[in-house]
Amino acid sequence: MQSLSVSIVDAPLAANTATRSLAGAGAVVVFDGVVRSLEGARSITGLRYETYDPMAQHVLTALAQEALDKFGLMEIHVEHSRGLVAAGECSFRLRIASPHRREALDAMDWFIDRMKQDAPIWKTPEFSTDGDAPPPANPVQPEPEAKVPS
Amino acid sequence: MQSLSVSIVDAPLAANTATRSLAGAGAVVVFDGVVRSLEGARSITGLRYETYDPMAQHVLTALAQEALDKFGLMEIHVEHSRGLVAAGECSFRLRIASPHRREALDAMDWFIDRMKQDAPIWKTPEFSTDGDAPPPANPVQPEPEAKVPS
Amino acid sequence: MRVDVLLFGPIAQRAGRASVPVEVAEDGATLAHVRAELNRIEPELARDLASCRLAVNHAFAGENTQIQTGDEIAVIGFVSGG
Amino acid sequence: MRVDVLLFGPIAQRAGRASVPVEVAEDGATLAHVRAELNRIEPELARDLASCRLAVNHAFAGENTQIQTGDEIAVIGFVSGG
Repeated sequence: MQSLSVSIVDAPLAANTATRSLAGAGAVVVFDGVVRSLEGARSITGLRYETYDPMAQHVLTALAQEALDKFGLMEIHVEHSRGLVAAGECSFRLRIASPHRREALDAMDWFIDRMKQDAPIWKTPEFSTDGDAPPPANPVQPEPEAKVPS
Repeated sequence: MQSLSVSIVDAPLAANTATRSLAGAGAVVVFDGVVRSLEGARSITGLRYETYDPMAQHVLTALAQEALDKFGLMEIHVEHSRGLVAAGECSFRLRIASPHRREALDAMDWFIDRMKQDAPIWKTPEFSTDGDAPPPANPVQPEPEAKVPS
Repeated sequence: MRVDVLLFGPIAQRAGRASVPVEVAEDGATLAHVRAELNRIEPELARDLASCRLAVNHAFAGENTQIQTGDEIAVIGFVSGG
Repeated sequence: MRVDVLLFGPIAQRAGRASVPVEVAEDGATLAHVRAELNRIEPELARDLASCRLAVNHAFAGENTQIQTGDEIAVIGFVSGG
């Protein structure tokens, strides 16, 4: 009994509201990729994701099916944003359920590596520009961030 | 800016309702350890967790702090059940936020290994006994599960 | 026959368009022919194109892949999902 | 002095109790002395105890650790959290 889904959705991903996993799963791991607010040294307001939709869906589904088989998973659910995702918002979520921890963590690593090589998705930073927006309410707020999600 | 918490709570862990992570996190990973309904070949109704509380809290907090420092994490939150956790329920949750994926997944692996070696927590299976409970409403329901969470 | 080759991301930005019409032979045309035509039409992209993969009908395809009328061809440069 | 050594999990089940009172010298007693007394009092646990770690005041401690009145000592057998 296996479960697989791939969704490419407009804008940021909502908070994880996953329902209960399949019977027999001993490990359920959810990875959220979040847009960081610095691109190199420059502050960004967000990342704009462009997807080549039918192919992105095809590649992600093929990778998800390969992961199910290769790691003996019970569930793999992939969500990826298209369009603008503001800093601090989630642009990518991967949920994996498997009998044991090892397969879930290995599959997560494998899937993300392969997605970053092969899924036809591109991101462009949207840089903050002076006067574009009011300064943050609390300018003391530290922001130790670096680049984009990895 | 770092965040750490360790909670040992009675019975199963509720669904993950994590709030937004610290600014700068590019990866947020949540691991749920779920009780499986077979122990070897025998069906179990659940696992009863016994914790040596002050020491479990102490060991888990020390491991969490070590993980924060060793992997440069931004957040680590640990929850573990004590008492009876029914099959299909969550007995352990680890939530890690870090700038990039690699640190979060490595830290998750490291923490779980160390916890399983050092945290003074024990589990005892509660086996199903005939006549103990009515048979499931839908006996056709497949149950391909194996052992306890790993 | 004419095929419209789709461009995305930085490659599309540099080309200033999202597709490039390319003429190849009706019979026996391969992805290699499409790539050669692309390089001829967009010479300033040739260096970038050299490191791009091509996809036919939503799957990566080798240079010897035969092209048929109606195939959807796309240039897949360095991707950056996640 | 008397120290109550805490037992948990399978070790406590096998001993049939959750703590074992142990007498050690007021001065200079170490964890090694506690372990020796435990083995004497619960000889049928000796084999299991050999592979157990001991904790003092909620931290694992070596055999040379000096014991003081009021220390909380526990036998930590094979754990199985998660």
